[in-house]
Amino acid sequence: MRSTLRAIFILALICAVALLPMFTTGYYTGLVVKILIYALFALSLQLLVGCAGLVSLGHAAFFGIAAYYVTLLSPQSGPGNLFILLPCAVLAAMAYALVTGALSLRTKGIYFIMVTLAFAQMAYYVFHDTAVGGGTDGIYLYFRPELRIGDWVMLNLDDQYVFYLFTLGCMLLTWAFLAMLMRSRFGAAITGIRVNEPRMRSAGYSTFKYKLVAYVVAGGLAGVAGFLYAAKDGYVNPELLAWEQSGLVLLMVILGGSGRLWGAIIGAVVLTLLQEGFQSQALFGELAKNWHLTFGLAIIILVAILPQGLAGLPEQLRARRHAAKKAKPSPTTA
Amino acid sequence: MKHTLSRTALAAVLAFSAGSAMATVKVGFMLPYSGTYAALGEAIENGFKLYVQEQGGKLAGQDIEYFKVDDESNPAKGPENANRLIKRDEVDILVGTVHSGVAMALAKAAKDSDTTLIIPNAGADAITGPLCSKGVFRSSFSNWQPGYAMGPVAAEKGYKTAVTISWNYAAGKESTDGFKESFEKNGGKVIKHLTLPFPNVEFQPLLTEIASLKPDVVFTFFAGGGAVKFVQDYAAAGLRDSIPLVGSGFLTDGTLKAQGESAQGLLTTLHYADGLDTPRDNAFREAYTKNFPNLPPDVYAVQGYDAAQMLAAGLKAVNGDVSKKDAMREAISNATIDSPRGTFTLSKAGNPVQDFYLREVQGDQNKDIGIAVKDLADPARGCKL
Amino acid sequence: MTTLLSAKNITRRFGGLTAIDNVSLNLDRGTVHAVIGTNGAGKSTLVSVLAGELAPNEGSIFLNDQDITSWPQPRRARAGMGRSYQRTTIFPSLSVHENCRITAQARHQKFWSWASPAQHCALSNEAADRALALAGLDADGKRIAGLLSHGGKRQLEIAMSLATHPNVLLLDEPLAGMGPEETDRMLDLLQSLKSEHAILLVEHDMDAVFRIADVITVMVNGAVIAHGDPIAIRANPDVQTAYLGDEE
Amino acid sequence: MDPIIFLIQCLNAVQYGLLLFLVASGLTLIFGIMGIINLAHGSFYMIGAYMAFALQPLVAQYLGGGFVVTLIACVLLATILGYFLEWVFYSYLYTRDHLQQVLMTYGLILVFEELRSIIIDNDVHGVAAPAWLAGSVPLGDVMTYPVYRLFISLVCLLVAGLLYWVLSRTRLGMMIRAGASNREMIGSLGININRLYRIVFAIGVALAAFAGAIAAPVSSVYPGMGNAILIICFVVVVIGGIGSIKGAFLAAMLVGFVDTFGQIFFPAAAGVLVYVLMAAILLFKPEGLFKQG
Repeated sequence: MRSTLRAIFILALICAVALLPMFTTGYYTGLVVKILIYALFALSLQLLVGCAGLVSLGHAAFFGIAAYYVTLLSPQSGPGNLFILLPCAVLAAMAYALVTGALSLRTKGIYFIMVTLAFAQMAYYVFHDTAVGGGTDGIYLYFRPELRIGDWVMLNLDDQYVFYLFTLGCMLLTWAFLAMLMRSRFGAAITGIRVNEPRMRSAGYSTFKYKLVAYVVAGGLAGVAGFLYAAKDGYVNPELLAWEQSGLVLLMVILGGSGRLWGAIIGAVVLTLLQEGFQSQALFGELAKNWHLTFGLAIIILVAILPQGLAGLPEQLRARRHAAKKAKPSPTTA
Repeated sequence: MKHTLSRTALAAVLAFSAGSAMATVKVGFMLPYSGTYAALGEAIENGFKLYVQEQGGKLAGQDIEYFKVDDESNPAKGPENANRLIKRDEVDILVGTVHSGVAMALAKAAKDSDTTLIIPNAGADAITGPLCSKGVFRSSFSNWQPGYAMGPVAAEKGYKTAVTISWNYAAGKESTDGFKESFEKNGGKVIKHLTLPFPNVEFQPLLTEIASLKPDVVFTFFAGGGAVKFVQDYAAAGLRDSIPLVGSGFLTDGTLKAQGESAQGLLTTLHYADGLDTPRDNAFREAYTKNFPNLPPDVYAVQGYDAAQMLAAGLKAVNGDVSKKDAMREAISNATIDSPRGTFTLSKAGNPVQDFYLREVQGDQNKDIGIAVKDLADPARGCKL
Repeated sequence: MTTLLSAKNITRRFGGLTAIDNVSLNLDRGTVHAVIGTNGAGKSTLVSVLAGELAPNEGSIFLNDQDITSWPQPRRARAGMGRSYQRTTIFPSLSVHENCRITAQARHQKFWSWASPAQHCALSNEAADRALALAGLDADGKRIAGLLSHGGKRQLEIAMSLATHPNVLLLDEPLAGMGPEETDRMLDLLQSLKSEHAILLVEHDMDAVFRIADVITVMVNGAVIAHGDPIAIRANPDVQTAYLGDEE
Repeated sequence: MDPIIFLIQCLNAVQYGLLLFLVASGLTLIFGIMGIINLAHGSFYMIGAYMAFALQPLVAQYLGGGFVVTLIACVLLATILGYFLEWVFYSYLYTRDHLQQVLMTYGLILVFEELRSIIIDNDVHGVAAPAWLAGSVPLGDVMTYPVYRLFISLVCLLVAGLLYWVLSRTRLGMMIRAGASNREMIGSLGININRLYRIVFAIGVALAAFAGAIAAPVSSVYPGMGNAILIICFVVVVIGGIGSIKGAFLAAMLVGFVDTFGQIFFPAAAGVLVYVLMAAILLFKPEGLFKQG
């Protein structure tokens, strides 16, 4: 009974989000699209942090590489073809993930965090200093790609609502794919590797291969998010690959809750709204100008009080209630 | 009791309906209020508001309502900040910005949402080139212009070889390309172009390289805090006496107080200078110094002032009805602006056609010592208007 | 009795320290080969070298007469070598059955089949059930592994190794921290496994060793000082002085 | 490249390396001994630079002191700040895992960045070098080298020497080295851990702030200057081996030379070189060059 109730609730939520643009102005639709893209991006990192136990501080590299790839390759004169641009952008991100993953998965713990940061900074400086990506000013995507076979246009993303639904669809597909993946044998294996890698090696799993494939898949999904981000504003620049971006999406996964897949989505929603809220004069008046201060304090407090993140909150409360009940002797056993 | 209530309600309705004719014009400022260009953003806003104040607080009978967003000179936040003004505050006119990268994002957002945009500084050639549109105007210059104006001056002084140096971003590259084009047309040769990432100010390695290349002259493009540091380091490295330094006017505009002795005698070219001694300019400088005592009436204030004049010209033509976009833009495009720098008109791509003065730093002023190039128009390469 | 695993002249050094010094031993199907020795004698290092976690500096290892010295641990495991750890290493948040199913699945890996759910893999479910039955845990399939008693966890540890159908079992102190009846139950289990497997038993509990072991090797400071059946070992003078002390 | 230019570029590299060492040494000690990844360490460098800028007029007015007095004031204030911060914030981080430390100190960066913009402003400021150091030494016919940069290298070398002496010769140094090699062990040696942590943290902050203050006239003060040097310092700490001062010094010099000469020979790829260096070292020595303990 409980699971059907939950299914109905999720379906209702999806329909509500799908119909949202009818009721809001252009700005807030744009904000929701941004949230959906970051949710997809955070889901891709969740596959690494939550499922495989690999904490990467360089995940924005794949996000940025796909965004640059689609912008560099789409024609100046008209919209590119989605069938070609999306797979190629994702493949470009996966290629970089394969090369850097094969190297960085040789290290562990804090060194792994630092090596992923190093490889992301490498990609950042390639776009920041050289002319390939138009330097620090970035480059423009003049026309959003469209889904076209021959000259039959199935899906024209230029229409805001179509692009909105397309982004929502991509995010939901990614969530479903990851849920399926985690229930599969591959998912069971990387769960085992996260909990106890030596045990899995002694059982017969070549754990390096599993971790590398998980790293490449996560890179590819981050590439999808990067593609959508480039299509959203039609503008890409090196800051997409900066370490602050990797830090932000890692924050979304941890604050959302790395224990559950959908924790990443909650993290993306809450953090983007927090950022937006702290900046609006309406809510914070004069303090809005210094939103970094309130946002920074909020991060410190939230990470401190929510070790398992928002998704883990019900469990955390239940555990505390359970402990409290055990601590004080219940009156009945006099 | 009920009776009076209905009369006040009626009055309120009347005021409200009348108000729409009297509706305010919403102007969105997207300027840098933090970072290396903070002072420039402030000067532009002061210049704009000074002109509106001089017209009695109204342009063509319309009150002006201001919305402000700090773009932090960060291209990454360009589209987001632009949408905050366009979609959330739904401004009628956008005024911004200083940094070329951010200005390009702003121009694209304005073009996509068909909002009129007046650019008070950023000289990115693309804005009046491939990105040009009938709703985008500029009250300042294209990066190409000041650079191009210095070429003939340097050639005249007999310099044969030159090194150009600037930040590795659009404004730097286009300005030094402009100089290279005119300098080489007049027989000179640019032997090397040195760059460093924006807003890095670690000039030491590059100054060392300039000394080893020993060119006849060094042309540079820096502005704001970067310009202050570069001129000081150039002097500290002892290059000022051995290798003459020239640049576009932004090297010394609004920064002379901070640069002090190290900037004396520097030659720059710009569409504005101190000591023009025309009645229009003196009136502007007097009004500006009265309202903003400790701020110099520099080129940024003039550009902000002229942006307001362009808007006023547009609004007069449609007597304040902002919704008639095409008519307003037509009027702005054809307007002749009586600017403190001297009257100028707009090219079809929306860029000022104006004189460029040669200036020399004397004390804390960029003294005008003659016209470098008369009525220089931007070639607007790539604009299909 | 066929020799399943044989190690020849194994030496392993850590910087200056020689942890294992020229050790050779064979594991035959149907026998329990116990390795005893004081702390720091190199017993656990030997298990790690045999299992493939540590590469030997010298010497070679053969599995069914095939040289596997250069094989990484996962490949040796898939070739039929199971291992259990001194410290309990199970997946506490998963159920007892799932613990065994994950290790069982190591032998039926379909790397790229991402669509079919893991539960539907009949082979690994059967292997898990069989292993749980062998270890006497078939009643606790649904329970969360983390909530088992210490003895229960040690049994699950063995079950997880059994689920991979090994024919060689390397057990590192399976009886550590167990009460008397749990020890008896574990020894009965080992006894029942003897017929199908070659078992290496590293243990401190002397009574248990002498009750179950068919052949014993005694190690001191990384070297083998005695090898033979239990009676000979008990009577061996240098074993007594070096290890048992004057227990007489 | 003629020899004089080469000499000048070497001086530039050494000066940049020494600055990096001062900031990285604090970072590696804090991480090695207290096991805390402190992303906010770059902010202490920024705080030092802004203190040098803000205190200069005040010191001149009240204490009548010049540049050196300002420097000393900056170091003292930074030590107090470090002591206070460890007590009120960092001491709560010991029980947290690396991931939460990374995120909480990430939040702290935003707080420091904004406090700086509230207390001072968002503009870029120059800090005047003292008059007696403002000249430049002629090298060859055209070239000159600013005296102030030599002063920085000299002073930083002195501070590095002082740090090395404290670590190798004094009792406090012995405790710190012990802590760096084996954190659990120092508890059993009867050392008051909390006091040791607080002192180590205060030293770390003071070193970073001093580096910021002394470099201010050369680097000038601008928003976000802390973040740029933070990443490079992590590279130095990881290359040198976490917890190792010797490793941090060698790595800082290595990065200084690679970065300076990289800008000359491969200007387009300058930014990437440092990270190629780090990735290469980590792949062959996954624990850095001089991993402690």
